[in-house]
Amino acid sequence: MFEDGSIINELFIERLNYLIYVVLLLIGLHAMIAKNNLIKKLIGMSIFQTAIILFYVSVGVKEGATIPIYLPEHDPHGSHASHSDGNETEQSNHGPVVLDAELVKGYSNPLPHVLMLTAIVVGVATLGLALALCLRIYQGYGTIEEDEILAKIEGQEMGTKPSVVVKSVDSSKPATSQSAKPASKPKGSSSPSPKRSKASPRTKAKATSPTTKAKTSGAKPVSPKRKAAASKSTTTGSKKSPAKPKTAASKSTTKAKPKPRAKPKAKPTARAKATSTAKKATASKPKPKTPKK
Amino acid sequence: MKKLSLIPVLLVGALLIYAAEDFPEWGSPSAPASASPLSSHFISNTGVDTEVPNMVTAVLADYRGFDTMFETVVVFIAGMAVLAILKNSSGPNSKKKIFHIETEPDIIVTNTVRLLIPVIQIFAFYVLAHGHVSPGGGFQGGVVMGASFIMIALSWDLDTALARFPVERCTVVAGLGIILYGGIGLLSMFLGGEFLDYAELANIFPVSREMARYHAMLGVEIGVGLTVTAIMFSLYANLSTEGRLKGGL
Amino acid sequence: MMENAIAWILIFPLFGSVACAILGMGNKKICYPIAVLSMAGSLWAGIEALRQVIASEEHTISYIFGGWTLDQYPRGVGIEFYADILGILITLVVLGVGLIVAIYSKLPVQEETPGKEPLFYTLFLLQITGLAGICLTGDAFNLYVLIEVAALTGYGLIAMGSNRAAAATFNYVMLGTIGASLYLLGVGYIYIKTGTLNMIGIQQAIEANGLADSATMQVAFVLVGIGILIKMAFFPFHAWLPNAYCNAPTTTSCLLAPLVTKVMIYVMIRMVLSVFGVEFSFESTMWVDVMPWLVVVAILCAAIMALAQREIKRMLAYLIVAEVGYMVGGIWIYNYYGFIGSIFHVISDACMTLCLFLGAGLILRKAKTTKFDGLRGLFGKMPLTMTGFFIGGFSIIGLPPTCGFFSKWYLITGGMVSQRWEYMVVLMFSTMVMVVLFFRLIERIHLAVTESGENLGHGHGDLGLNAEQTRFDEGPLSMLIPLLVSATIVIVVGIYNQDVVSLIEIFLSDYNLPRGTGH
Amino acid sequence: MGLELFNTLILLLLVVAALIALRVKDLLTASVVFAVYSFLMCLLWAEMGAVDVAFTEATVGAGISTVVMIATIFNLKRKSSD
Repeated sequence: MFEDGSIINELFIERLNYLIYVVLLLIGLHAMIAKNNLIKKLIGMSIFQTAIILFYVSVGVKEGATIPIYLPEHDPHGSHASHSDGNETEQSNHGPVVLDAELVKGYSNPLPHVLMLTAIVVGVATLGLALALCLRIYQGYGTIEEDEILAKIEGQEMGTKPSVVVKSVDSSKPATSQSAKPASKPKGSSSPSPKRSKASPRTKAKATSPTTKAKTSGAKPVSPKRKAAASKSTTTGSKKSPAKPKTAASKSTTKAKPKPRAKPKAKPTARAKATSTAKKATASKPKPKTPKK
Repeated sequence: MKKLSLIPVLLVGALLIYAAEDFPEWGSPSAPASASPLSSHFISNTGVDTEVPNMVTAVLADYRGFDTMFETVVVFIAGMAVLAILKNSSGPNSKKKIFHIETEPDIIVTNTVRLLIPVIQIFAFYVLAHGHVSPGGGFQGGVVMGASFIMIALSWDLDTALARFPVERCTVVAGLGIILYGGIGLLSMFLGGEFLDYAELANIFPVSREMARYHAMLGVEIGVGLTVTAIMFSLYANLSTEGRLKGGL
Repeated sequence: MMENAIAWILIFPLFGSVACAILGMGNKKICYPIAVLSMAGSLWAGIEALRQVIASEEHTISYIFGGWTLDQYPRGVGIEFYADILGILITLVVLGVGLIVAIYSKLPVQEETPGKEPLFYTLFLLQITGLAGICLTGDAFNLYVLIEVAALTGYGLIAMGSNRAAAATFNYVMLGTIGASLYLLGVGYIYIKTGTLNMIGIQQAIEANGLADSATMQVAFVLVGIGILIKMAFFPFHAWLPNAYCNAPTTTSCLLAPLVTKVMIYVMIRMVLSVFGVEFSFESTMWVDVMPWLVVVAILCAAIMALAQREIKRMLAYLIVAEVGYMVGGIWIYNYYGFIGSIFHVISDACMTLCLFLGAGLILRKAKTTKFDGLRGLFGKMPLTMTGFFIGGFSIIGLPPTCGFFSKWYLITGGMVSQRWEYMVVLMFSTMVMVVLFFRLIERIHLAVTESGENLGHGHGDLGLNAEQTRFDEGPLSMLIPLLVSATIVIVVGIYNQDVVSLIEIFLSDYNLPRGTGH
Repeated sequence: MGLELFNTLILLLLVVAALIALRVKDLLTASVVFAVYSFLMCLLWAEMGAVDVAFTEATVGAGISTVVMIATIFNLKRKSSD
């Protein structure tokens, strides 16, 4: 139904709402995926949800129709003056009467409004819960920047062993930093590994992971050297700008490192992995710590 | 990395623009959504079925009342989940309070708020009760009432607000709201109709079937208002003090 | 009283959860019995509803909330619960798993989240309400609200654990919200073209005014599809699942792992069959050619990543992602047997995963770790738990007496008949991987050989563990019995698979799915 | 013509408010600008005839979520890296 050239005018003039709703949706979606700060991600989430609500409300709009509340002449209870005898004698005054098609056009469509009351409240409930999560994350990791949290998590998972052996990356790490490859379907995964690759291009070229695991098409496992740099930067406390952990680590190495930093050359054979896991097993067994939950 | 994430975003955008050219005319009464038997039934028959002038409240509380019950349950879940997450939560950074200023509440603020609170709460009741005729209803009224308690917490301190509305009572009031909502549904089920079929209440109340729906909707709105008030205040109390319910904003 | 059995399915857990929240304030001990009782009541109502569905002649129950019956009011004015055999079967699976996990949860909840029992059981029961509601609802927007109920309770249940769980849950919240909002947008696009929200109403509107080729409906199908794929952790969007389920408290992982992804597979089946219709979903969209190849990639990557795990729960999490690939593949090879396999696999996979996660919880409780290295000599220590655990394992592999074998059988039949060789090959490959996974575990536990091959004990099975370490030290009964019950269910469903399949065939009879070589 | 202009103006302001809320570095400013975004949205819906939704968005969307977000930010760091 479009002649040429009128698509632009159609989209920009008559239905600016639909275009603006798409723009807001994209802003929200991009913020949820790309923003580093957790609170910014939440603001992006709220913008994403309000954009969808804008779409629903603009579906229910009728040209020249009033709000979906009965005007006094259709009011089921009659004008309030005669409210007393309103409901006994239905017929005497204009009690509730079924409106014919002409009058229906006068009121805008109430159904999308009802649906959006629910969507707004669901949005606020999700926002409240996510803010509680931010508080817990801040308590646990002292930061609400996504990449600092990830560095801390890897630091904690690696730091649980007294003897720091550059444990070859087991795939649980790439699972957390699993980058969902942009398959033909748009990926929604906001997993942090894209951020990790943001940092790594500036550092040395990554060696492939020494584990025997075949390199999956999507997963970019982090090489031990990269791991050493990350753990060094975490142990010495990440600097103000975590974006460049490599340089930050070198600048901040002056502080005495608490853990002896043994960096045996990680031999990419299963044996290295076996010995490290065996050592890990012996290390973890004598201290029957409650399992890291 | 930011460029990398632009690809899926633009893919979704292209998808939505591709769909936009097939949308019906803007705001035309003949569009499928507006001309469907569903919405024309709501507009023409709300007066007859439920005698409620505000169609949105009628559809919200009666026609699609089951949706609204689960919406109230979602608010209840948000409150319980925040309580569950933050209760006796601890961690290396939780205890350091950066800027806890020990100042007693400001005179001007407290006196103006002392005058404002009753007005706000009366307005909240009005919004809740008058939801049938004017825009408003359970959610809006409940939030305004919750906001009045938050204002007490902001102007005095959280302990005075908690003295008036302790968090345990929040959970009980929220639960009572859902029990009131579900209870009306159950009552109408025991009287022979389906769940949430308010017309059956006419068997025990001396009103016509439509007026039974009218009054049942008011009862349901009160239930929603109770839950939303309690949960909004409990949400604020928990989030501003990391679950310790001391200090706060 | 029993003609609205469907409503009772949801009323029991809903009022049970509110009772838990309020009475739990008084004493914490009362929450466990309330939870078990309301789950039992809900299961009883579910069985009653199944009886009614089978008894009714066209095998469906249509229940409209608010009394807006179909004879006086147009369809869709009130919210309709439309329960056919598929919906009731999955609801019974949800309620059964919920009851078993409720009984199982007595000790783990007290130990892992002390002092939060009322809150835990409130969220637990509301999660069951949400999931059971998803399986029964016949209204597209009500499905969105119920998905949000299930999602929010899931976030709360997972995040109750450690700070690490909160970090994992934040990732889950982001992805879950994107998924649910895309589904909501899809429903909005359906509404703008068809004008109704009732699933049957949408189907009739699509057939009546031939919306199959309209751009908006195609985009609506893509949006709803992507939203559901994100919620079911299909491969490219699965990043949230391993962290969420491994850092969650034990009972939460036992509850969420078997149910959440399976219920979303049910939603996809409902969307493809009842809402958009077979012609729209398979003929007029190009998904039929793309999806099987995506499924191949999904199963391949998930199986390989499961192979690389060093911890039981992570390995099981990746197995779930692989099983999701199976079921989605079963749907998209567009074949009668594929659908039977997919639906039966939803049921059997829920039982298998429940069995495995209950076992993992017991292992974690007794051996203090679920890492592969800490498991040596567990057969001697806890024989019943390990047998229960490995019955679930054998069912995932697909050994005959268990239900996993029969559902994989139908999936493979569907693959062969519809000549989707790539789906067949990847099914075989992943079965081999699962064989390696579970027998490596058995070897690790039973034989006296470490990963690097050096011998621990002095020959023939002596594990070099002292007497104390191999003393019979079984888990507590309140956790062991649910595990053994779920293991027997896995076997019983396997033995009586013909009855389950005949029920599924009654459901599939009124959708004309190709039995031969498909398109 | 007045309504059309009003409508378009509000829509453009919405996009500007959304971009500012996401780009500004200080979280407190971000949540206040987000409150502005919600109130603009409420204004737009009121103009489009959805009064109930506008009322809810004003109270629930702009009111409570902003208060709760600011309450949380006071417990976190206020500086955001991006």
